Formats: sequence, structure tokens, C-alpha cells
Amino acid sequence: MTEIQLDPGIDRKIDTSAMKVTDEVAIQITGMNKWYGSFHVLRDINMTVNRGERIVICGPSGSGKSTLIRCINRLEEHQAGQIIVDGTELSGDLKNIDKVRSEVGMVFQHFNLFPHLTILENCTLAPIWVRKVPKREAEETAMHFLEKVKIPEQANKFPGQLSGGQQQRVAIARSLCMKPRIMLFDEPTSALDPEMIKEVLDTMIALAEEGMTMLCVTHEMGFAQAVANRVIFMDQGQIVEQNEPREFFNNPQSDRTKLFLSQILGH
Amino acid sequence: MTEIQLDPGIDRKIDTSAMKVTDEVAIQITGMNKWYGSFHVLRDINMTVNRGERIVICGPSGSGKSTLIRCINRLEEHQAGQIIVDGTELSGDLKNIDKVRSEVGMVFQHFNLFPHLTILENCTLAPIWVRKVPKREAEETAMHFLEKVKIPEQANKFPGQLSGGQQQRVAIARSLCMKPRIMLFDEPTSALDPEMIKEVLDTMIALAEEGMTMLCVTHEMGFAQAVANRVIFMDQGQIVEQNEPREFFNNPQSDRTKLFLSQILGH
Amino acid sequence: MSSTTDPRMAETAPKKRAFHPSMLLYDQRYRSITIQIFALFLLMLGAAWLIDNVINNLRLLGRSFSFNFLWQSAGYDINQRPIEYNSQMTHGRAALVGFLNTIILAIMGCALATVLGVLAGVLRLSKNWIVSRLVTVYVEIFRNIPTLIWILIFGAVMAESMPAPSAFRGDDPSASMIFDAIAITNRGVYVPAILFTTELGVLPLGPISPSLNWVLILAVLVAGVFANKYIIAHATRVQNATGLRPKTWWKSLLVLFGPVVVIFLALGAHLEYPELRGFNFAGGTHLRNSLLAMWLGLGIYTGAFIAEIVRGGILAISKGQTEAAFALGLQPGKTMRLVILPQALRVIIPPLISQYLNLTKNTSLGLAVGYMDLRSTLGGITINQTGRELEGMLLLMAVYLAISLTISGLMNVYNARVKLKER
Amino acid sequence: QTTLETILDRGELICGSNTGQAGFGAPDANGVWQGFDVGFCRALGAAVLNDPNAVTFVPLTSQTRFSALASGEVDVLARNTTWTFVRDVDLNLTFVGTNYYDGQGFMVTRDLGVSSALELDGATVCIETGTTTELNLADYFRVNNMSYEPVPVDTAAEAQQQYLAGACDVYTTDVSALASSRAAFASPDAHAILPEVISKEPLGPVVRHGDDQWGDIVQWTLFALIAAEELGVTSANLEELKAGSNNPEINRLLGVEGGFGEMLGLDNEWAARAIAAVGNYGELFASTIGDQTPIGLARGLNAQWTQGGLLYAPPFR
Amino acid sequence: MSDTHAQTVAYVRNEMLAPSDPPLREAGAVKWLRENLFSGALNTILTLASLLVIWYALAAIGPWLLNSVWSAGSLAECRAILDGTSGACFSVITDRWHQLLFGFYPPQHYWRPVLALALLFAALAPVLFPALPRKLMIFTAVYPFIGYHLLWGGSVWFPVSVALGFVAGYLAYVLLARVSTLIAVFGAILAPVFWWAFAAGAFDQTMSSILPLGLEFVRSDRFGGFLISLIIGISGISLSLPIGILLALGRQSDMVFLKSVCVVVIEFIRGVPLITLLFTASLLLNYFLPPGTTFDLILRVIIMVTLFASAYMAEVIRGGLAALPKGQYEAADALGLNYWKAQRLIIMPQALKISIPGIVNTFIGLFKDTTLVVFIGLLDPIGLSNAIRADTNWNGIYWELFIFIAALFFIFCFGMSRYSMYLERRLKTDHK
Ligand SMILES: Nc1ncnc2c1ncn2[C@@H]1O[C@H](COP(=O)(O)OP(=O)(O)OP(=O)(O)O)[C@@H](O)[C@H]1O
Ligand SMILES: Nc1ncnc2c1ncn2[C@@H]1O[C@H](COP(=O)(O)OP(=O)(O)OP(=O)(O)O)[C@@H](O)[C@H]1O
Ligand SMILES: NC(=O)CC[C@H](N)C(=O)O
Ligand SMILES: [Mg+2]
Ligand SMILES: [Mg+2]
Repeated sequence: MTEIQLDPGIDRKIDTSAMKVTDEVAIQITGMNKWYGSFHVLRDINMTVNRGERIVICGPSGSGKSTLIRCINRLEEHQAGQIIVDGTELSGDLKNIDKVRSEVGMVFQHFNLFPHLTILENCTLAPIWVRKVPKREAEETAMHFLEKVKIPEQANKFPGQLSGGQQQRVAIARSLCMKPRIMLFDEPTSALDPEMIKEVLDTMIALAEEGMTMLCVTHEMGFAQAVANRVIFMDQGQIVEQNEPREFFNNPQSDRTKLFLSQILGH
Repeated sequence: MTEIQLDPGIDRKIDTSAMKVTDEVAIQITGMNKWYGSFHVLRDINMTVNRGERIVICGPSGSGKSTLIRCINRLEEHQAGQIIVDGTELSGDLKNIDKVRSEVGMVFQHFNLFPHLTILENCTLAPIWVRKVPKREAEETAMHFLEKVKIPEQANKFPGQLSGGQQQRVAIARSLCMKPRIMLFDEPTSALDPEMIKEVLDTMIALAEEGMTMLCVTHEMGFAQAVANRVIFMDQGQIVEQNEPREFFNNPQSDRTKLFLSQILGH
Repeated sequence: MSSTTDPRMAETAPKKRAFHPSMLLYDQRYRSITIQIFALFLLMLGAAWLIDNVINNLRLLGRSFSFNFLWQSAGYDINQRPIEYNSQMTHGRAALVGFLNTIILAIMGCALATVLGVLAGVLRLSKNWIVSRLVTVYVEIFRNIPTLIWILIFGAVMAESMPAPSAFRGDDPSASMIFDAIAITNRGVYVPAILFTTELGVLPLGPISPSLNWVLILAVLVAGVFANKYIIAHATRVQNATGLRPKTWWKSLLVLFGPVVVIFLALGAHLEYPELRGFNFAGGTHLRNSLLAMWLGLGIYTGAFIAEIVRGGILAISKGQTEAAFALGLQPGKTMRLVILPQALRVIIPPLISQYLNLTKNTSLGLAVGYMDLRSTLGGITINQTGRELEGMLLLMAVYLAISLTISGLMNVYNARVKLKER
Repeated sequence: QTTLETILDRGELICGSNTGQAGFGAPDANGVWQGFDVGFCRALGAAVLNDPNAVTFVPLTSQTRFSALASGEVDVLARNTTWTFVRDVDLNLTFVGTNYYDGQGFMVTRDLGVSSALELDGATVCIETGTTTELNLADYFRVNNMSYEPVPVDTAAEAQQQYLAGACDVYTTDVSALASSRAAFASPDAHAILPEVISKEPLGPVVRHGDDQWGDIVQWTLFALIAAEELGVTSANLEELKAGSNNPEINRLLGVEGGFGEMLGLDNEWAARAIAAVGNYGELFASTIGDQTPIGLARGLNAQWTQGGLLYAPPFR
Repeated sequence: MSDTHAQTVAYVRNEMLAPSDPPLREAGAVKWLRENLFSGALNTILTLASLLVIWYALAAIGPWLLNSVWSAGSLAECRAILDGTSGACFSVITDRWHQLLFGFYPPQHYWRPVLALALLFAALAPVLFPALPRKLMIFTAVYPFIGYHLLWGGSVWFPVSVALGFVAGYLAYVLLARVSTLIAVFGAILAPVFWWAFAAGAFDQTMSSILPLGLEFVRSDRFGGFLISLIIGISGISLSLPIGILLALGRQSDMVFLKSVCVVVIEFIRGVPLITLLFTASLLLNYFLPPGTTFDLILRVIIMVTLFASAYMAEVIRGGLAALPKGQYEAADALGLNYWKAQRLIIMPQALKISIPGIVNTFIGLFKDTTLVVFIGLLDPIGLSNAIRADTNWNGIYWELFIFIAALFFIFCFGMSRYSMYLERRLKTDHK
């Protein structure tokens, strides 16, 4: 097994002072199962995420990573088992769903910005209409987060006028504007050109440094090593292995994990 | 200034035996100026390329690199000054344009293969219709060059079925099939994933080894060092500095060059 | 080595290239001039040939080219008259009546097509298997059968399957009016008309002089729309300031319809019910078979196309947009209103307008069921009674062209306004 | 090129006909055109081309007929067309004569209980557009201070459809056409033609203005048929009379003497051929629309002047 | 397994779970019904409403259709057979079957349109199936003249003389191409014009007198029924494609004059209803032709319909052209292909491929629009239905005729649209 090199992008010192894992449970998943038709896509998922954890989920394509995190804010419905987010159980109850969704931010692979709204409007839409925040205030918050992701000057442009990396950072800012307590990322960098990946990873690291609870599907192993406190490996809809990153990369237990790691790190 | 590392791709020994610069002038550009509307994109370009030279052009985005090499085969019209390619002056005269274009091959950033034709057809199209070569012969030539770029087995596939690196190699083979005396490359590797860049650079090196006159816009500094006999740095539509590669990289003269090199090599 | 000039340059010093005739063929810059001159030449030749033929033919036929016939008495009656008209009035006036009938039909048709199309388009996306199948059947059947056949079928349904007015007569009539107000007969549908006890007179606007009552009502309605806009803007202001959006629907209803109701009452509006008198129903408004057949035929046919456009428009907005909105906590209703619709409309409206254009052009099929539109009056009876086919057809084409260009002009303005900004 | 030359070149006469009016002009089940107006065209075809079947019939609606004639699409229009001032003068057409003297009438269903046109106030009336009918109708109701609801239709067939379906109370057009329509109905007796005839409708063949030779041929073919009846020439005794008779006018008519055909630019047998093809006027009338046919029209005004009618062919002299 | 708690983070699954079946309510017919038909109050109402609609439609039409009469000589006879029950008289179709298909085309010549149609498929084959040898394209090019001759008949020399015009254009191009492509193009435009204007007539006449060959002539007014719809539709679409391409190229060109002419033509034609163009063809065309010339009404209609479709086609193709990346033009230029070669070899094949759905839609629209010719007195199926109704035997029959005509149009148009979908899918896959 080769020693893993960090992504060249992550070269600055990472400040781990706020990255503390608490004892408080943020997400609790118990015996969760999900089918698409008769295809059993998630099988007996059990997992607890404490507040402040930064979890990276990886695994081969089709292993159900996206499905898992989409279940957490109920973009997908699960059919058996229990998902409790911040004390709220996800079921058909629409109120609970709304509550969970406004507490959980999500960043998609393809950004999914609203192309007909400016960057600022993208960021203020949900606070205004969901959180009922006055517009002025929403805009201030939005500008605050846009500064944090380093693109305040783009506020009045439209998404189509930004580069991919910039768009993804806007997507992160947009989620943050809802002041979520948990952030989900679904391969946030895999649609980006190499130069842009760094911009986005930097933003995510900054977020981690502030103690955000994060679940991130990604294959950026440099990021996983630097930031995650736990790596979960999934295959065939199951959690096959989880461990803290250094152990996970250098001393994988299961054969599948070994095989997977050799593939993504080998070449 | 850091010592430049070669691109990891270029690890084999490069055979420079045929890479001889002759005294014969291949391209001669004198006092050339070009405007887009009222925007002065190329300003007083003077430059002579001898047969056998391998020139790398670099410079910040928008500095007019692409425009310059596109002027050389008249994909863009220049408004003042003179461009003489292989003894033929480029003016409105269509015959001259046709002549120059069939002597000068061009490889684009986005390959621009013809998606409705097979690889083989892509390669034989121009020889058959422009050079009036019999089909059989054109196909033989095409296979020869496809072998050279190491993808003869793909001849009957369609471009959409090939990877980016393979497509770019086909694009090179397609140009070569016209037996050009000069090849122009406009960022041939910048739309490619890292693994594929190597394949394409190898092909270009092989071409250089055979003594082809080449003008190449690229930011692959490893390639520039290994293959080029001259590096031209452009900024704001002007040639700011030119020199042989080692000198250019290790001892840049102008401040702008220094700044530029620090940016592309720094991170 | 630096970028100095080369001594060899002297040999190839620029020669002044004088103009040479062969450059017309071989030089990029001059060649396009040659081509265009050739095209101009061909065009002029063709035009001259056509004009010469027209002049010769007119001379041979002993005809003149003049639009004087428009001021001659028409002599024929038109059944559907949105403005005052009788057979003693001029051909020009008859043409105007036809034009208004065309516009009326076009507007009614577009409205029906839009309602049906949007409904069908949305239902076709419904998860309900049977509904989406049923709508698919509607769309496919109507799209793949010529509109003319539909018009004829609807015409035949009206004329063949509905009871004659006489069926409403007698002590034991075989047909009866719906709610004592609407009579569906084989000559069309009679519905109550709105009459006023107070007539304010007419607005003197040359040939078209609308009743002031209706002008007033329209004005109030428009004012209501603007007032409603203000109310919505106000709600937005309040929301911006406090974060809470006040409920506006009852205010909107009040502003939109309140004043209109008041005016109706003030002017003494009452309904005039159709009544069987003599051969036919009298009173009320008569929607003739021809109008109904055209309206249903064009509306339902075009509705099928609009359904596809709407469906496509909604599908074009990627699923990611909905998911992103959901993930932000927006409820489905708000997602539709704030995220999906604004984007879908951009996709939907341009093809929608071109469907409106098609429908408007198809109103010219009115002839098939005797609808007295512009083509039937100016382009039909007038041409026939006066023999001015050249002038009549040219005028007819000009009017349709003007309508089309106006509509597509508006569309271009819209497109330019909503275009998504991109790099 | 004159019209006659065109026709001879083409080897075919193109005749504008009705879109379908039983007895006057309609294709039968085999697509062969039959009828009174059609018969005239066949006579003309026989006269000019020596073949009554060398005639192509172009069905024309009331609206399209004059344009078709003016544009040269048809050589002659024989399609119950009324001779009016405007058509003759302003539309640059030439009416060569009258083959049927008619007037506009009204048809209603008997169970409507109407016995006079003056009781039609408020009725719904089916009319063909582009006809004198619609102009007369407007005038008639206006003069009598009555209102009506016009239902414009394009062809007689459509008018019948609407009328039978009850979409209009009244069908108005030339009385002859009413009779022909009624004859085609499933139960003709349920329909009555009202007594009022509100206009004069002299129907006749029409040609383009300007080609007098062709006009003469059409005109005198018509007169030949009428004169033949007056002179007692029938398709039965034609062969016999062609051998020569002691009536010089018959001889001139049948080309035995006088060389009239040549004066027209045809040959002398022209009239004989026309008569041979369809019979004389009376025979044509009787076989297509006369009282022995389903149409059952009486000769009335269309009797010879000698019989108290209006038919009056100028002398062949 | 138990909690994978953060503090005891390491966890390895040693044996994989096999997939299991979903809970019962997640599968089978129950689930399907629940999800698709009764997933909420609104949905349930919609389902019931739809069932009601279907029930009504079936109740209204079903018995009528099922109880139909297929053999009767007249409506009266048919009614007698039905004996007061409600039922359809499709016997009118069997009675007038040939007429509805061929109009009054001479029955002994029915083989001609049938053969023409069969040959049409042969001619289309090389266009539709790229696998066939390119040489067959020659037959495709010649087909229009064969088709014309089969349908109309007359002297063979007429279509030959028209075809020779194109040959003249081609020869002029080939000869002049040595001098300059531009001159060659001019020549290719002018040569046929001169040939047709001055030489074609004489050629036709002399050849006909020397060697009178040909099928019996059938006049246009004998054409009718679906034959006429097909003739107008097919010739309209095939002629409008090249004209549409030229108009689209003209509209894309940067030559101001040429461009504005194309824009005016396209916008004018798209701005007026087809019916006014048809009236122009039937009433006004003679004003624009030299005095005394008349030509066949069907040909005139074909010309107008072609113009009409060309404008729409031009817009469809313009869309296809716009969808092509600029790089394709540049690559063609860089390889030294000239404008026409680039268009023919690189641009058009791709642009047309992209435009296939649009082209097919235009075709379907055009085919449906052929029904408008009834307004200028051609006996298309609708015109024939009027004619049939004018016959005493069938006076008063509507629905059966409408249903038959509508069904034929539906089959054709629906088939076309399905075929275009198939084509789209096939063309997409031959890239991947
Ligand atoms: N809507 C759906 N209907 C049916 N099957 C689905 C659906 N969405 C996903 N699947 C299937 O579920 C499995 C898991 O999908 P998922 O997207 O969660 O995988 P993933 O681990 O995120 O893979 P990737 O790395 O490719 O994103 C895949 O086999 C996929 O084909
Ligand atoms: N067609 C055009 N019209 C107007 N301006 C243009 C056009 N093409 C390029 N430009 C402008 O000309 C300048 C030079 O462009 P060029 O593409 O040559 O730059 P470049 O050096 O190749 O940059 P890059 O590294 O981004 O490719 C840029 O500012 C660009 O915006
Ligand atoms: N009904 C008709 O077509 C003819 C009506 C009338 N005789 C006319 O010439 O106008
Ligand atoms: Mg995924
Ligand atoms: Mg560039």
C-alpha cells in the first residue's frame, strides 16, 4: 500500500481547534432499508453522527452513497427503519420534513443553482420564504456567507455568468444562509475542473474548522485525511467499514475496502 | 525562482537527432495587427519561424495567443501587416488561403472531430476532397498515422466512443494526413484529464522528433522545456519576450514574464 | 535571442496589391460582393418579369389596379356583427367586420387552447396512470388529425346532433333549456346577454365605436389589475421589512371584482334571457355553429400542441432544481411558484406564441363552416362580387402578415427580456 | 393564341361546372359528369372537337367560378350563372345567352307551416356565398322590413346538408336548383317551394371578354340547340335531315348549305354534331331535368317562344 | 450489529447481507394501484372522473361502432339493414373505397400510382438506410421524373427535358469549376434556366414527334383522394428540403443583401395562412405568368405548398445549424475544405441529423395541411367526402366518412412521428 499523498491543494495548515466532536447526537439511523421497486438499494444501515463530526462517505459507484445522504433530508423516502435528525424522526409527516430540511443544508454535485435568480437572490430565497427573515437581514446574512466563500463581488451576477467553482461556492453559501446545523455534500467537486476543486475544498475546510457537522460523499482522499474524523466505506448498499481516516487508509480491514483503495489511489 | 520540474509524463529520453532548425523560413510575420471591432487584439507582431523550429507560445488568458496562431492559417483575418507562410502571402485571395491551409495543420483545444464520421473517415476526408487522393491510398495514409498515434484499432469507431486523449490523438492524425509542413496546436491538452495529457504530449514529442515545424500554445512547461527550441511569451496582444526554454524559465527578463511564471509554476 | 526583425524581411517587403478584376472571384472581400450582385441581378430579373406579366395580364383582361371597391356598397349581409353593419354599408366596412371576427375567434381560440393545453400538459405528467394515458390519447388523436377535419366534425356535431329550436316549442317539448337560460340548438348556443338600463352612449372612435358602458367596465377592470399589482407590491414590501407576508388573496379579489360589480349594479345590469320567438330564439347572445365549430376545432386541436409544449417546458427544468429547492426547505407550492414556473415559462412561452400564431392563421379556415372572418368577407364574398381578386388577396395577405409580425415582434421583445444571462 | 386554338391544341374543352347539382351538373358514381349544363358543354365539345367526351369538367363553387374563368383555367363556364350587369361589364365576362330562365325562390319544410316568403321574418336562411342569391336576399328582406339570419355556405351540397339537419329554416337559391335539390332528398314531399320568386335569374354560359370568335361559337352552339327544337330537328331525325331537307334554315343549321360553320372557324357539321351528342334543347331538357326525370321541372318560361315561353334563337341566316 | 458510535468508530462488516424483497406494500399490484391511481384524494377523484369519461365515450360510440354495416349500396339500404338500431354504415367506405384512395384516376391505370409509391420506397431506401450502397442515390435523384411520368403519363420526353435542365446545370458546374467554383455556381444556376426557357420545349416537341413514347396521359382533375394528399405532401416535403436548406444558409450568411432577401421570404411565407397561398395558386398565379400560360393546378399547388414548407424547413434547419459548435466550421476550414464542401460533408449531415424531429414535424404538418386544397376545388379525401355526399345514395352520411379519413390521417401521421422518434434514438446510439 502506497503512502497516500495529500491533494496538492490542501497545503495550508488546518486549524483543528474548533473541530471538536461532542457527545450530542445529531443524526441517528437505525436499521434503515430502502428499495427502488424491488431493487434493495440500502440494506440495514445503522449509524450515529454526533454533533461536530466530519464524516466522509466513499465507495464504488452505485453503492448507495447518494441515496443514503438523500434519505437524511428525505429527498428519498426510506421504507424500513428509522432516521432521526436533530431529534426529529423522518416519516411521512410533512411538518417534520420541513423542519429537518431547514436544519440540514445540502450541496449537490451539479450545484443546482436557480439560473433565473441572481447569486444574492439565490441565497436569500429560502431565508425569506422559509425562515421569514426580513429581506434586508437576509441579504446581510447572504453577503456575509458570500464573503466567507470569497465571492461577494459576484452577488449581482447570474449563475450562468460564473465558473463552476464559483457556482459551487455559491451553492455552499446558499445552504449556509439557512444556518443549518448539519451539512450534506454529494460529490461537491466531481463536476469541477482541477483548478476549481481547490477553491471548493478550501471552502469546505473552512467550514469544518468552524465546527460544522458534515457528511460528505467524496473521493478527494486528501480532503478526507485532512478534515474527516471518520471515513465510511459503502458497498452494495451496506456500510462495509468505517474508521478514522489514518487507520482507514493505511490499514483497511475488509478486502473490498482494500480493493477499492488500491483502485482510487493506485494509478 | 523554483527549479522547474518536468511534467511526470515526459520521462523517456527524447531523441533530438532530427530536431534540427534549418535556415529556411517557414512563417514570416511582419508588422501584423488585428482588431476585433475597435479592440486591438494583436499589436505589431513580428516573428519569423524557420523550418524545423518548435515554438511554444504562452501567456495569460486573453493575451491573443489563440488569435495569433489562428491568423497563421487565416481562421482569423488580420487587418494590417503581412503574414507569409511557406512563401505564400495571406490576403483575401482564396487560392492562397486554400494553399496555406492545406500546408498547415491545426489541432484545436476541443479536438473538433466530426462526430458523424468514423475515425478513419475523419482522417481521409480532407485528403480525398482537398488533395484528391484516391480513397484506398488515403486510407492507407490514415492508418499509417493512426498507428503512429497508437490507435489504429479505433479506426472504425466514432469519435463519441473515444476518450478525450484518444480523440485529441485522432485530431493530430487527421491533420497529419494532409501531410502538412507546419503544425499549429492551440492548447491541445488543456481540455484533457491528467492521465490523458501524457498520451497527447507523447504524440507531440514524437512529431517533434521527426522534425516537424510546430507552433504550440500550451501551458505544459515540461513539454516546453523538453521539446521547444523557443518560447514566446505574449501579453496584451504583444510579444513580450522570447527566448530559448532554459533561459526563458530560469532567467526571465521582463517583470510580466516573471509574474506569469510564478503563477503557473508556483502552486 | 530576442524578438528583433529579421534581415531577410527586406526580400519579402509588402508589395502593394492593386485591385484586379480576378479578385472579384478569388478574393474573400470582393467575392461576397460578386455573389450579392449576381443575386440582386437574378432577383431584379425575376421581379421585373413578374411585374411585367401582371401589367400585361391586367391590360389584357381590361382591369385596373385599384382599391376603390372598398368604398362601394357591399350588398351582402353578415350574420356575426361585432360592430354595426348592414348590406348597404361598404365592402371596406364588411372587411372590418370580418377582421374583428377573425380577432374574436383568435382570442377565444387561444384562450381555450391555453386552458386545455396547460391542463392537459400538467395532467400528462401526473402520476395517475389512467389520467396520463387518457390525456396522451387526447394529445395524440388531436395532433395527428388535420384541424380542418376537426372543424368539420365539430360543425357536424353541432348541426346534426343538437335539437332544432322547434324542439323547444309546444307543451311537451323534446328539448329544454339549461337553467332556463341556455339553449343548445342545432343553430348554435344561445346564452343570456348582459344589458344595462343606463346607457352611457358610445365612444366615438371612427369606424369602431364601442359602447361606453363596456369601455368603462374594461377601464375599471384594468385599474383593478393595477391596484392588485400595487397590493402585491405592498405585500412584498411588508415581507421585505418584517419577513412575514400578509395574506392578500381577499384584497385582490375585492380590488379586482368589487368595483366591477359596483359598476354593473350602478348601470342597472341585468341578464336578457334567450327566448323562443318565431323561428328562432331571440334575445341573449347567439354563439353560432360556425363560431363554435371553429372555436372548438381550433382550440382543442391547438390545445394538444400546447399540452406538449407545457409538458416539455416543465420537464426541461431539471429535477435538480426541485431537489435543491426542497433541500432548502421550500414547500412544493413555493417551489413551483418561485423556482419551477419562472424557469418553465421561459421555455414554454416562445413555442406557445408560435402556436398562437398558427391558430390565428388557421382562423382562415372559417370558410369550411361559414364563419364570416376576414377571409370569408374580404377574401371571399367581396372578391367574388367585385372581381378584384388581385387587390383583395394582396390586402388579405397584408393584414395577416401584419397580425403575424405584430405577434412575433412581441415575442422577440419577451425573449430578449427573459433571456438567461450567461457567460 | 385564341381560345379556339388553345382548345384544338389541347384536344380537350375545359368546362367550368357545378360542384354537384343533380340534373344540372354532377358526376355519377363512375365519375362521369351528367346534367343539363354538362350537356351543353358536351354539345360544345362535339361541335368544336368532334367528341362530346373530350370535355373536362372542373367543379367550381360559386366563389371560385369567375376567377377560374378569368384566369383561363376553364374555357367556358356553364354552371347556373346569372347574367347580371356587373358580371357582364365590370368583371369583363361575356354572357352568350340564356339556357335557363330562372328566379330565386325559397324552400322550407312543410311542417314549418309557412306558405309565403313574407312569413319568414326572423328565419335562418341558408345561402351560397358569392351568388346573386345573397344580394337579392339582402334586398328582399330589407325592402319587406324583415330580419333574417344568414348561414353562408360554399356549395349546394353543404346547403342541403345544413337545411336537412335543420340548421336553417329556409334554403334559398334559384328555383331550378331548389327543385333539383329537393328531388335528391329522401322524402321530397316533406319540402315545399314557396310561391314567391323574388328575382330574375337568367342563367347561361359565360366566356371571357375579348375573344369574340370563341364567344360566337359558344353563343351559336346554344342557339343551334334551341333552334333545332324550334325547327323540329332531333337526334332521332338528324341523320335523315342531314341528307338535306326542304327547309333551308334546317339546311343552314346542319351545314348542308351556307357554310356557317366555316365562318365560325369550325367545319359545317358543327351544329349537327352538337345536336347528335345531346339532342336538341328540348331533348336535353327532358332527359336531364324535365318532368320525366326525378327533378321534374316544367318547361315554363323555358318553352319556345312559339309555345308561350322565352326561348328565342335568332335566325340562322 | 449495534451502534457504530463515534467514539468506538472502527467497524467492519464481515459478511455481506443479501438483498431482500421489499415489504409487501411496496410491491405488486396493490402498490401499483395505490401509487398510480389512488395516492390521494385528488388522484382518486381524477381516476374516477377518467373512468367516467371512458365509460361515457365507450357507451356512446361502442355499440354504434360494433353494430356497423359493411355491405350496402346506399344509405337507405344500410338503414334498412340496421332496422332502426343505431349503427355505423361503413358500407360507404367499401362502396367508394377506390374513389377515396385514387379519386377518379382511371381504374385500369391504378397500377401506376401503386407502382410509383412502391418505387418511392425504393428511392427513399438509400436515404433512410445509410448501409445501402451510395450508387442507389442515382435512382433517388431520377425518381421524381419517373414518379411524375408514372402518375401523369403523357410523353416521356417532357420529364426528360426537365431533367436535362438539371443535367445542364451539373455539366455547367463541372465545366466551369475548373475556372472558378463561384462562376461554376452561377453557371449551374443559369444553365438550367436557359435550357428550360429556350430549349426544353423544342426538345420535347422534336423528340415526341420522332419517337413518341409514353404512358397514357391522365389529367390532374382525375387525381383525388389520398393519392392527391400523398402526391402533394411527398413532393412538397422533398422539394422543400433543398430549398429550405438554401434559405437557411442564406439566412445564416453574412452577406447582408442575400440575408435580408431570405429573411423577407421566410417571414412573409410564415406570416400568411397557407390558404391564402393556395388561393394565390388557384386564382392569382395567372396574373404573374406570361399571358396565356396555364399549367396544371396540382403542380401549382405543389409549388405553393413547397414554398410554404420551405420557409418552415428553413427555420428548422437554421435551428440545426445553430446547434452545431463553431469548432466544426473551424476544423473544416483548417483542413482546407471550401464552403460548399464543408457544408456538404461536415455541416449539413450533422445539422440535418439534429433537425430530424423538426423536419418530420414539418412533414406531418404539411401532410395534414394538404386537406386545405379542398378549398380550391381539388378532390382530396375531404373534397371527395363532399362529392360522395352529393350523391343521392349517400346523402346525409358524415361520421363514417370523417372517421375513415381521420383514421387514415392518424395512422400516417402517428406512424411518422413514431418513426422519427425511432430514428432519433438510432442516430443517437450510433455515436455511443
Ligand atoms: N430513482 C431511482 N430508481 C431506481 N434506481 C435508482 C434510482 N436512483 C438510484 N438508483 C440505483 O440505486 C443504486 C445506488 O445509487 P446511488 O446514486 O445512491 O449510488 P452512488 O453510490 O451515489 O453512486 P455514484 O458514485 O455513481 O454517485 C444504483 O444502482 C442506482 O442505479
Ligand atoms: N470573435 C471575437 N470577437 C471579439 N473579441 C474576441 C473574439 N475572439 C477573441 N476575442 C478577444 O480577444 C482577446 C484575445 O483572445 P484569445 O482567444 O486570442 O486569447 P488567448 O490568449 O488564446 O486566451 P486563452 O488562454 O484564454 O485561450 C480576448 O480578450 C478575447 O476576449
Ligand atoms: N347557386 C349558385 O351557385 C348560382 C346562384 C346564382 N344563379 C348566381 O349566379 O349567382
Ligand atoms: Mg452519487
Ligand atoms: Mg486561447
